[in-house]
Amino acid sequence: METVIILAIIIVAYLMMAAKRIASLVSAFRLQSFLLFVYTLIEAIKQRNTELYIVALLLFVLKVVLIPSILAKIVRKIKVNENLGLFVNVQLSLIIGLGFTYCSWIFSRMVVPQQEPFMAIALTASFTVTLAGMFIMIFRMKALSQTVGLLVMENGIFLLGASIAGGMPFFVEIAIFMDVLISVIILNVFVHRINKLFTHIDAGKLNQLKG
Amino acid sequence: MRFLVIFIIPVILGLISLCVRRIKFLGLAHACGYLLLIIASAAIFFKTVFLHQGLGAFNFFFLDGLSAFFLAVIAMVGFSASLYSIGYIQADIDKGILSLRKSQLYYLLFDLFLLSMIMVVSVNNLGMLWVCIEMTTLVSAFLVGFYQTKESLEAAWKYIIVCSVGIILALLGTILFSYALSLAGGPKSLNWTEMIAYSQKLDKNILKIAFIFILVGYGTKAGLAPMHTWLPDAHSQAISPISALLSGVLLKTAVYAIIRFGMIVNQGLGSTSYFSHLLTVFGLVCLVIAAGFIIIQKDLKRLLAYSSIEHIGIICLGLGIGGGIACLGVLVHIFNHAAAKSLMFFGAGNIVKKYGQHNMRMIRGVVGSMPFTGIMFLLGTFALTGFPPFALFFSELLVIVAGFLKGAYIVTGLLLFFLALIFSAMIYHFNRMLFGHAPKGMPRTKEPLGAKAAFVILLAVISISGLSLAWIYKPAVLIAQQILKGI
Amino acid sequence: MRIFFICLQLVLAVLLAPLVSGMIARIKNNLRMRRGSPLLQPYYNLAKLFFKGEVVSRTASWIFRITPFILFASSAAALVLVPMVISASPAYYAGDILAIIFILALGRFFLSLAGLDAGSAFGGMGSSREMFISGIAEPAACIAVFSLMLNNASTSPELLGVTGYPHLGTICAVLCLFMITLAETSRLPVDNQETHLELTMIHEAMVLEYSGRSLAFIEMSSYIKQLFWFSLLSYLIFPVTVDISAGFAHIGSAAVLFLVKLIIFSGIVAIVEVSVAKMRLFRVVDYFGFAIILGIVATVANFIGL
Amino acid sequence: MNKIINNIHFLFDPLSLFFLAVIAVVSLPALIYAAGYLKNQFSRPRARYLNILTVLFIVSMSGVVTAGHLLVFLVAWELMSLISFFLVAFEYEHEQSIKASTIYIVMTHIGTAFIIAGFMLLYKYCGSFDMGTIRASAPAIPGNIRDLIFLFLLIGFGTKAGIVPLHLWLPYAHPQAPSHISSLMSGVMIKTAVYGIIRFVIYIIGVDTAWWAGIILVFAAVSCLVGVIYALMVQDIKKLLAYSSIENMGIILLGIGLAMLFMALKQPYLAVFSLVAGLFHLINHAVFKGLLFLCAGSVYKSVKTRDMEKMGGLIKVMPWTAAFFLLGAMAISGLPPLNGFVSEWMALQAFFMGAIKADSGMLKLLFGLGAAVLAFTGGLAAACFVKAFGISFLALPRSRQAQEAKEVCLSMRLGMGILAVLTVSLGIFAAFIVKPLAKIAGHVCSIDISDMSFSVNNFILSPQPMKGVYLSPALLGLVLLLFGSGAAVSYFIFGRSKARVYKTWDCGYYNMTSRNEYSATGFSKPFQVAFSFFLFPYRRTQKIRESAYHVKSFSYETHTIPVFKRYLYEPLLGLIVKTAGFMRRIQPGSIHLYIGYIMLAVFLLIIFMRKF
Repeated sequence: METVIILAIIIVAYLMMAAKRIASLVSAFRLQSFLLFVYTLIEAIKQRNTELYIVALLLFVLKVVLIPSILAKIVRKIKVNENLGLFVNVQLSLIIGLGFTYCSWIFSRMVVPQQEPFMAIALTASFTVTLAGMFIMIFRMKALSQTVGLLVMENGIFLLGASIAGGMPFFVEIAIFMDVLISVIILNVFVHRINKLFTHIDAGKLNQLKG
Repeated sequence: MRFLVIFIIPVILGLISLCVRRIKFLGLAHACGYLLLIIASAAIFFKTVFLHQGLGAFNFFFLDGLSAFFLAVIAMVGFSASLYSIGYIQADIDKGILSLRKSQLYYLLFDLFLLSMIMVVSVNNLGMLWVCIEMTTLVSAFLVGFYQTKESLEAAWKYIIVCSVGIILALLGTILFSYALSLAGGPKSLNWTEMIAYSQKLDKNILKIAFIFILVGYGTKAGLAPMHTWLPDAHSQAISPISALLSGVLLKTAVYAIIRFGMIVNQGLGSTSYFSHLLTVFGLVCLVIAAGFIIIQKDLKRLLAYSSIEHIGIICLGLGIGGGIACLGVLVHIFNHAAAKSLMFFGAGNIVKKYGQHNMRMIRGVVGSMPFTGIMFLLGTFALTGFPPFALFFSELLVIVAGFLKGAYIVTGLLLFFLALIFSAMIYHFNRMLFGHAPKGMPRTKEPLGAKAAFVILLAVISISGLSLAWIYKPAVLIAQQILKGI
Repeated sequence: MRIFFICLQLVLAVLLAPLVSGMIARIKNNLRMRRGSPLLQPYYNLAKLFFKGEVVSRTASWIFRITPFILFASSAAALVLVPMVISASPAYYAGDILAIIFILALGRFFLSLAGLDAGSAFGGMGSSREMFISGIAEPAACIAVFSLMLNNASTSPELLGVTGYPHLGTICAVLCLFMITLAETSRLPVDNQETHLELTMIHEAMVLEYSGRSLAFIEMSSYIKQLFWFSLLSYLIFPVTVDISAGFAHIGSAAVLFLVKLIIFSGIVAIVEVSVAKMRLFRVVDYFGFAIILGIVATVANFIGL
Repeated sequence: MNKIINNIHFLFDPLSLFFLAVIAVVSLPALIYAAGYLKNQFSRPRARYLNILTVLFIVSMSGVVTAGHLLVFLVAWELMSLISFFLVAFEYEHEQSIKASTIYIVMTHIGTAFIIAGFMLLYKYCGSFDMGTIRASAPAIPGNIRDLIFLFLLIGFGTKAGIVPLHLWLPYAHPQAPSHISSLMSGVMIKTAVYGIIRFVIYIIGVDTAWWAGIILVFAAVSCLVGVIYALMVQDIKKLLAYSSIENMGIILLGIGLAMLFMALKQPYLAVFSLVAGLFHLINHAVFKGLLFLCAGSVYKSVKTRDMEKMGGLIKVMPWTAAFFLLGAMAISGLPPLNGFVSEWMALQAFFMGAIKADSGMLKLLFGLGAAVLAFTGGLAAACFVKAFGISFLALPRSRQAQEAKEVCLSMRLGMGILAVLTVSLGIFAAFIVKPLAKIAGHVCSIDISDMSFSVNNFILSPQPMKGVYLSPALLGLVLLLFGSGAAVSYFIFGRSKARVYKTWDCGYYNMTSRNEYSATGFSKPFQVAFSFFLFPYRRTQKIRESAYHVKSFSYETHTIPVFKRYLYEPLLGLIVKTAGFMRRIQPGSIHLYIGYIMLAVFLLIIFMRKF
């Protein structure tokens, strides 16, 4: 059952790499967070420890409801044109996505000892999502895409954390969630300032500081 | 339990800066507060190193020799930055650049920044270590982007994005470490003390890969070479006391994290070769890039930022070479580089404020127009590039001695070459800037008392610790070995 | 007793010096089929100059005044150290052949300063060229002395010459020294004594400002220097010196032999002067280059044992 | 490992005492001189600051020569460079002093990097930083490491000594410092480099390979020639003295190179004799170069310029300074009664004796050529100092300042006087001074000198292997004095007719002005043409015409190309700056590239993980 959800997460990651508009990017992120919530819920049921329930709930509140709404509010407020400004067109991005998955698969074979097949799949999925997040940050023009890229990388790592048998200590999870929330808020503050000062949020044009 | 005072001081100062309106009083309060912090950190250092007691509380905080040392560094630079910012902020307010409310925000962020750094060095749980470092990035982002200019905003944006990407990779490494711990059947918690206890039983392969992620992640925060790109932008655009804190201390806290994980890896793999090769490579790449950029640099603060990268490179080389002497060299280098670099940034702050621009080609005759800052800046340059009366010469010498003893001739030869190259580039730039005729009609300025005190204290610190090294050398090597156990 | 004979020999040599250059002038005029001035003309010049009034330039300083005496002193000191007739004079404790080279340099140093002192273009040009030529002559002299020194491992003037069959080493060395002598005594290929044409005169240009009694002393010292060089060369070719105790007959014959040697040398110099035209100043570098090569040949020949 | 700093001590063996004496001999007059020199040259606080720096400079130099421990030596060495940097950059308003101080501190720092490398190798193979233990365990160092250490130390100390390829800073740094400081730097500081070579190469490591000495001799000979040729070409009086310091350092190193050669060839007497020649020339040069720089300082103080083309006729307005400069010039060109002559004579004798004792013919010829080079530099030095003294002191003043120049105050003259007396007495009592120098040389080369004799009595020097060779500067001085006074007496007693004072001969029709005099460039023109293969002289003449027929004025411009600067240092610098410029593209400002770097770093590390 978990492997199906993990595959779904990987597919949503490809979806994000293929997104041309900010709105579709945010909604794909919301979907991926929801799948992650389901995955943690299953994990919590299997291990029956109350902490994971709270973590799943927090994940749902934060990543499925709160953060995407903040992002959507920003997109509406900035009224910037929709498209993301791709450096790399969609087809090539998808091919690169496949490449990422293949590399992650080799990498996780290197890392995980033989006797843990499920762990290898979980590791591959989390690396793929992390690399996808990085890809979005590198090859998309808009500053907002960089924020979302960060959050996607965060999702990938959270998937890895959840799939480890014990998971991470409870209050560390809470601290990381609080941290993600604060960073999203601060990033939005800065996106607002960039929009106010530069009248565009095109990260590519922010290159005055050279040498 | 008494060591919790190191957290209470910044918190109280933060609260004061929220409600008190008079800036003069606020500045003085901060100065006294951080003086207390210095005393506290000295007491803690004495207790942990000489009485060999690891301080711990609620299984959350853990202070051993290493963290006490870094705490002392944070306290020293924090104190001098607060001394310097009294005059600096006052001048900005008089000139109307900063409103009263903005300067209150400045002091609040200043305290939050120091609090997060103190947390980094004293927290036991590796996950919490990650969170605290992420907090330092977020808080200092506002300080970098404090003046609402285009460049500082761009610098702040790059600072957040690049560091966050790096930090997330570090989180990935931390999780891999905890995965290795769970494979070895250890307790669920990410505490460093348990991790060290179980280090022999951890899976070698996972350790190696996890350490790569840690090194790249925290290396971005430490400004190691390929990931250093945010550093020149952030340091040159931030306010001077903050850029002193950034390059004096923030980079060191990231190095602290790397050392923490390095200890686990060294004990886990049984040999230090993996850790030392990685760090030597990064150290050399740092030196190459720093040398390249310093030679053709036009901007004063960016040059100081690249010199921070160079010194981080030297620290990594020292860690890479390893052994008792190199450890002492690294620790002395960390302490004195923090002092020397903040001295230089304070000087640069005064110069940039007086001449109104960063471009070194246009600044002339600083010794003529600002005699005190000029001479202090020149002495700082000699301190930074390693000249005898100052401690950096002795620390670099210790690293070189260790390098030769270990037989790493090529590495030490390259280190000597780059040190000389960077020295010549810096002297070339600063000589043209400091000497010569001051521009006409520029009155001689008198620096505020706080700034002068900061300069004198820092210079005293560098020279005393340098000269005293000759006498306390033998016990110092034993202490250094005890502090950096694993390396 | 020995001191008395040494002083006598010195006084006689000083008196003899002008005669040598008179002889050279005489032989040159005969070769050129001219009547020329009488043999004792140099003495007449000296006497005339000695009692003539002296004109000193306003711009000149005390250096201009003391240079004649220093020049005379250095030439005389050089003469004392060279073996002429009587051997083993106590003056040899003062210095050896190297010291002589430096003593001559002292005289030349002050003469150049005096040339510059008067402030006229001629003097400056003369001293610049003089220092140029002597600067380049130094290594040649050093190599020649080096090769001679190898014979019996000593640079004392008396032990330089090798008695018996003069082998190739010594001949080359003497040839090299002969070339230097021509330059030092301002003889034709390098410098022209008789003319006052700015382009060609070197020694004369420095002395242009002098008149009266100072000029007499300067002329006298150049004659002494010339005698020094001739006696040095003649000693190297045919080293014969007599000890005091050998009695008057031997001393007389040695003195006569010395005079004959001087006459031969004056003849050689006169022939060279007549048959050679003055070289351009910068050819002097090649001139002394050749002298150095001669010196090197002498050194190699010496330790091969030719 | 923990023996690093346990016995920091200072050693006072004969070598260190000798160098302390040299420091004292030059710095005492310099300090006396400074009292007058700074009177109205700088403001009160700056003069006090300069005095403090001078005292610190002297203390650091004496620290260098008495350090018994490698690290203490290194600290004192770097302190010396640091303080002399501040002294060179003292008049920081002028543009050249910025350039000079930058070049100076950069080159000395690079030199120190080499010294550090050499010391570290010594420490690795001898286990301790203390010179005594290192000397004891020096033979154990393997052959190729010994050569490496020698090369590092040679480059390190060579940069400070000003040996030719590394001499670039010397003509820039010395003229910029205040005159009594440049006399200290030229007189003593570059000697500390010679101390370094003697102490570490001869005393501690010990010399047993001949090619070491070969390298030093070649470099020394080249330094001699290049130093004196450039000294001839230069118009700035202090730059001229700086270049002549390079030449004299060459002579000193010739002596020391010969000593090393004879130690390798197992000739104890010759080794001691040539080391004595080197050390004697060292103290002589310290004294007369100090004197010359002080005189140049007084000229600079009263004429406010260092360019010889603007001086002239100073002997009439500054008689004392002129007399002292003349004495210094005579000493440095090696004229008989003075000390320069004795040390050059001893160096030449060292070459000659080497040739006698040498077995292979080729070696004899090399000794001969060495002697020829030494004589050649002696001749050219004489020409250079005739120019220096003649152009700046004699004939008519060429500028208004030169006309209005006044003699300097008493304390400056006292400083110069002390050095002048020393110059003369060092010359006269040479044999007396050679005895202690022989003891020092014996101690350094660890050769027993009890059976060696260097002088017959206190006044006559006579090297043993040379039969019948004696030199007594005192006797020579006496003979010269005798003949000179004889001539003077005969000049005056014969009815002295008063010499009429009239203007210089001017071909009868126009009166002479200072423009007719020979200029410094004119004086060195023959040398410029003779050495054009090395100097590449550049010359441009231009007729400025009012109309097709009338030439209003004629402009003539000439300069020589600084070979080492143009063809060695500038290409090197250009290469470094170009590569640095190339690296500039790493930081183009695009944030996407920066994140790409992080990703790249991760990938590369994972791929090459096996290697670490």
